[in-house]
Amino acid sequence: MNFDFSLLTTELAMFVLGLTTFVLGLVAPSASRRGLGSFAVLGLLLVLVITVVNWSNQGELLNGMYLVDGYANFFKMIFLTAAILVIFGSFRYIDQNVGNHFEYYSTVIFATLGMVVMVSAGDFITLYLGMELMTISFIILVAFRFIEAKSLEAGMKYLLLAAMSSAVTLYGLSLVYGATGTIIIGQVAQAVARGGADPLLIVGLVMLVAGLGFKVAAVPFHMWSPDVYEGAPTPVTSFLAVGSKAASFAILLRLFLGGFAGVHDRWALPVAVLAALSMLIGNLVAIPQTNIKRMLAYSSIAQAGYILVGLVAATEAGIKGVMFYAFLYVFATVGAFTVVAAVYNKIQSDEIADYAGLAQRAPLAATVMLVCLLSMAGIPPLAGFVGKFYLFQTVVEGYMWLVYLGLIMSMVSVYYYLRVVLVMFRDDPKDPSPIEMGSAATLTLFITLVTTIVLGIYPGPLAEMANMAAQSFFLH
Amino acid sequence: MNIPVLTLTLLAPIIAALIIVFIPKEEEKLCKWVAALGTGVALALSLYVYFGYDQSVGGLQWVDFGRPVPWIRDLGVSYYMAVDGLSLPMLLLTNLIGFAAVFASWNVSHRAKELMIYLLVLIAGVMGTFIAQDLFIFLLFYEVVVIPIYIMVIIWGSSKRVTKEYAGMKLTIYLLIGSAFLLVGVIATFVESVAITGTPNMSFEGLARVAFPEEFQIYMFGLMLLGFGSLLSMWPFHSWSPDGYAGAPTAVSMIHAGVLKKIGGYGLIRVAIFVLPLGAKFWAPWIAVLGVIGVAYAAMGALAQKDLKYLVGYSSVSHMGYVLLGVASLGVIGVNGAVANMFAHGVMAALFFSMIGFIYEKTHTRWIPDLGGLSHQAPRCRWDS
Amino acid sequence: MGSVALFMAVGIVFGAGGILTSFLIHPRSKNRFKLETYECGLPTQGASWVQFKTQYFTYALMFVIFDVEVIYLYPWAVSFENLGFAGLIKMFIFIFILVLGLWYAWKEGALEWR
Amino acid sequence: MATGLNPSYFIALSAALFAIGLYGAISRKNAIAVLISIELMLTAVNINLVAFNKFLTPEAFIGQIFAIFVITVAAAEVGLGLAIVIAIYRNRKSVDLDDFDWMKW
Amino acid sequence: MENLFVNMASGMRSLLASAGLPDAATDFVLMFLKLGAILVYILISALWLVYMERKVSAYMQCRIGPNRVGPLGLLQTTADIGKLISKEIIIPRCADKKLFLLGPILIFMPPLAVFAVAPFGKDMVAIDMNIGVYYFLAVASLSTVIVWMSGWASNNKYSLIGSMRVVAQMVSYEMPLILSIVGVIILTGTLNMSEIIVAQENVWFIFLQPLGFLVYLIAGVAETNRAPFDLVEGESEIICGPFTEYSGMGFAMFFLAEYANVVLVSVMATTLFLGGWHAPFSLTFIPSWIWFLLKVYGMIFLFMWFRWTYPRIRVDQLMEFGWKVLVPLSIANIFVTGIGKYLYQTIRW
Repeated sequence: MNFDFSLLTTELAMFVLGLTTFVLGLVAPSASRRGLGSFAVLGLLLVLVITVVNWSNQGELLNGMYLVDGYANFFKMIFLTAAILVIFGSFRYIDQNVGNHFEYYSTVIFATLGMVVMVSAGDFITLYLGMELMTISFIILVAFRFIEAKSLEAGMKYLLLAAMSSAVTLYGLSLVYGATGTIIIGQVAQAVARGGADPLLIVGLVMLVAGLGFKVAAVPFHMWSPDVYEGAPTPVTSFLAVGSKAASFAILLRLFLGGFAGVHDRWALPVAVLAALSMLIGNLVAIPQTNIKRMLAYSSIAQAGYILVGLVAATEAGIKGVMFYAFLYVFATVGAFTVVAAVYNKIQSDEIADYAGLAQRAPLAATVMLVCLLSMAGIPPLAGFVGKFYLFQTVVEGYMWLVYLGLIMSMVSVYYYLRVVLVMFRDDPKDPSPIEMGSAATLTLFITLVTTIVLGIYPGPLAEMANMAAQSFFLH
Repeated sequence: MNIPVLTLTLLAPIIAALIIVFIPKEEEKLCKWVAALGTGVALALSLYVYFGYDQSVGGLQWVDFGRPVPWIRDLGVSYYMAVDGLSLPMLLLTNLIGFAAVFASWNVSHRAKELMIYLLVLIAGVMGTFIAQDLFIFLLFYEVVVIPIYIMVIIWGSSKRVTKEYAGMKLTIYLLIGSAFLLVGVIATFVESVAITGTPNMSFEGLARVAFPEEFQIYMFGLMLLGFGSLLSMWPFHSWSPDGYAGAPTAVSMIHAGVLKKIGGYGLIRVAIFVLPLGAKFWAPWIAVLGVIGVAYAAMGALAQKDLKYLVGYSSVSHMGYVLLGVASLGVIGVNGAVANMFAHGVMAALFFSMIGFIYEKTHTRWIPDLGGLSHQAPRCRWDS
Repeated sequence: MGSVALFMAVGIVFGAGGILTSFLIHPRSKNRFKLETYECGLPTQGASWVQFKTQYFTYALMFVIFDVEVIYLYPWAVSFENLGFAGLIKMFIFIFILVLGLWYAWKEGALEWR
Repeated sequence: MATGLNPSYFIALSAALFAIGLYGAISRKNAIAVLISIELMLTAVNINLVAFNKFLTPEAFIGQIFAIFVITVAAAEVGLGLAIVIAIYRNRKSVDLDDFDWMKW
Repeated sequence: MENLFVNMASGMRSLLASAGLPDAATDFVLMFLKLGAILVYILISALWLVYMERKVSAYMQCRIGPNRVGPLGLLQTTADIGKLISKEIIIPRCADKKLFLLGPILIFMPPLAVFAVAPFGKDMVAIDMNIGVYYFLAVASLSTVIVWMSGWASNNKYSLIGSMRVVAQMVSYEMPLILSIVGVIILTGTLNMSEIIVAQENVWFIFLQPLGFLVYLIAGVAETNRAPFDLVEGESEIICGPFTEYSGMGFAMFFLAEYANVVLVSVMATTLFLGGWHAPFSLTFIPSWIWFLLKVYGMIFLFMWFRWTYPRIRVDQLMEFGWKVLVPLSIANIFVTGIGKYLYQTIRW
């Protein structure tokens, strides 16, 4: 058996890192556990470097059960970046609101590992394992503030709905296995091409769309996300919005484009409807929200709708669009949530009304919030605009109505984003004392700010990287 | 041309804004001076460009770096900054008004530092739209301007008939929804051009060379008309304009009425004439009709106003109707007229608004009946208009 | 595997038969006090179906988590000879993770009866 | 193996089980009951996997291996669920989903 | 003698075949006979074990024990059965009646089903299952659920406490039990009971796996809820725990099942560690099944010895001992066995 371990460098490194963090946490006296966060960040940075250096080392393991290609590497980079930013930006929040728990860091690492495994999955078992490693880690993380009833409740809801969606996904996978007789995605594609639309396969596809729709929080499978987003500790919310969503999209593409491209005509329209509903409902329901985390939750539902557009297209350009959007979405979301966390540290509130005068109390935070929100809305010259351009250009032919809906809804989204801006910038603060954020959070905010702007103005290199990665997608 | 003059012109206000970020907010005067310096440099450079432009040759000149610099390869976007007869007056206008706007807000003391930053970003954004010769870069700058305006309206705006929040939001949503249609049009045009030529190219020149089918052009031009039209406050998409002006602080009103609206006309001419001529031909009568309605309707609306700002706001809507008429002629003379009108109205409207600002500053009213006998108390105000 | 079902069925039938026989022959005397819940002869106090000490659940939890891992240990043990050194090391890593879990539970006090 | 069995029986069985589980998961209000319903759904999946394995790829144990993983992961999920239930119980003295009213459901 | 039962079975088979029954029917009838034999064996040994327990305990406590009914009190337990059958089954008013009755009906099923794979002697196994050990572990643990169900259905405080303890104790000692067997499986490479016994022809695994055996023994005692781990039933504190409310035949069923479980654990210990039906010191003139039974009863005697020697331990001691001592020990056993076997394999040491 020829098993090339060098392909698994990223995974193994992360695994070792996660275990080491855990063991260190077990061994270290509680006073010195504070350094674990920095250790985790440094380790993840190292892993990121390894991934990038190892970029060209690509291939398949075990007859296509595990795929290490540019597509997977690109997403790995996204996850690692997100994990680093999330941990780095939230030292103080974790210290103050969650407590000095070493499990937090190793669980984040394991959640990231789950995502990493997930995007590399070439067969259903690997897919499922990665997905569950991620989901289970996230359940723990969501319920992490276990002294806070809200967090527990969110954890319970997330657990139940995640388990249910896993079950539905699995049922779909089992039906696909029944219809095609294989669980390796590449072979599934061949079987689908040969066999066409078997009723069993179609039912399986419906289940898969529903199950993974839960994971990406697409309407009508979105009910969990506002509650969970609100209840979870803010850094976790941010990681959930970024990592879990991106990973689910990655695997959604892998399955539907890698496996079921042969029956594209059967699933394209339902997915398009799902995308349209997500954009519509997500944006409209976000308008009356008064809690910023809930608002961001609904907005992230809408973002899921935008990203789904790339799936509808089912082309290389669509994949590229999804990857590009996922990458920039990381920075926008993490930036916004880091601000939310930093502000919560000071004022102990997530209500939008309490953000009054933020522009004067913490100019950087307010600016980052502004830029990130507008990037999500797709206002040029921020990254979100380019992302939307890439995404929507893919469906101009055939789904023009989706383009209209998407762009108009994204302009509608400006309405509720601007309400936050309004509160932050117009009002004078009740308490004018400046909000201290800590150097790590400041640095994170700065990184997200700069990246969001730079990606919007000069997206060329990233686009080309995504392009290369997308090209590797269909090689299997 | 080794020195990228246009880029420098664009960067001057941005650099000034960055410098102001690091000035403590107590140093108001310093902020204002830096802003004035930034816009002053930009104005000087644009004058240099204006007089350096060889009118006998025409066409695109002052190309930065001598050629389009590839920017985003897979979208065919290039960093292509240049001016031609169309953008040159607009560039000059922008910097003129920008420079004036800084001084128009010289006496603002409420959060002056932030005001200057937004103002400079706004000026840079507007300037960018006029000198970008690439549709994508044009779009990048196109919407940069909306958000600073919104923030400036909600912070420094004044509430009379409608609240400043309402005015700001109305303005923003109108412009953004309009731009959504514009975006759809641009994306579809881009995709179609790739489908026809096989290579992505987003520069106006490149797109102009593509022979789009007529039906497609008509469709797309309709979308772009919606987008640019709402920015130009074309009837019936004009109602944000008087409210917005009334709510906005002086500097914003100046820039908005003076140059921002002109982006609509400018874009319409660029896209209409250069990229989608057949579509333009189809829509020209409609544009003309809408323009006439706008002229008449807004003029009558202006007659009924008692608030100075509303008066000027409606009059500017009316003026834009003339611009539309010029565009609709699709001829060289008509377009020349449109551009000339835009320049003239730009200067004039900016002057109007700045004057209203001064009057308001001194009298704390914009209500026309209250201002009886103004020419005696402030004789120099008579000279205007 | 039909035979296993047979064994199980007979096991149930045996139990049911025993109870049934007893039902047929046992004496019947109804008495209100006889049907009371037994509490050493004293009148019953309060409800019996009450919420319980959560420590019991903690043990159940530990069991659920550790027990399932055995699914992997047994097949490994069966094919130990064929797996060689790599199999040994991989499984030791697996068990090591299990031990980590136990260690963690120990440290967090989940094994203590509180 | 016994003759006369074909995959459709197993599919029907698992579909029924899955539907029951789904119904339970949606309609029940007790967190633990919902967990149990989800287990039912997973059982349906396992029936499917093992049955398909038997009929489609009898020489490779794909489905069975998959089923084993499903069982394991399901156990982990249930474990986590119970842990959260315990924590909530300590916090609130109730495991009824209707009582989770800090946020809109 | 050696092949007494085997010959009986094959004789029966040829008889049936000659009577013209189809193969499937023959198999079925034969299986039924084996089942009957096992059932009878369990019943008899339960009867005998109750008597043995009383006698053993009596001697250990310098008493005489049962001596009235029959010679040496041999018929005492038979009389007890008669008494239990004829006693009224009282269903308490507050109990959950269906579950309450279901408990004793189901309780005998798991042990009986596991006996199907027990190799009583050479070729004397009802179902020679290739995953026998797994099957044993899976089915045997079903009892926990049934006992818990009965205790809960009784709606009695003692029963509920007992039930909770059953679950806690059973699950805590299931872990070391399962892990202690892994060592044996590593050595044999099979889950088939007969093959495990064959593998012990030269050396019993108790010598290769002393640690495993020790852990198994302790966990086995705990699994059967016998003293010193009998705080599930703890007559003196919670009055038989889950079975408090059961009377007559209901109680008898639990009692029976418990002894069946004791036999079962001993059978497994014999199979896994004590060489099954292999004769020690080449004493093969005694039939294999007798050896097997001897070992089983030896084990049972050991259990009884424990019971009457050690005091009942506290619940916290019980749990901590299980998790903090037995589980790490059994994991260590796996490590040691794995390394040892690997070394043995590679360097032929």
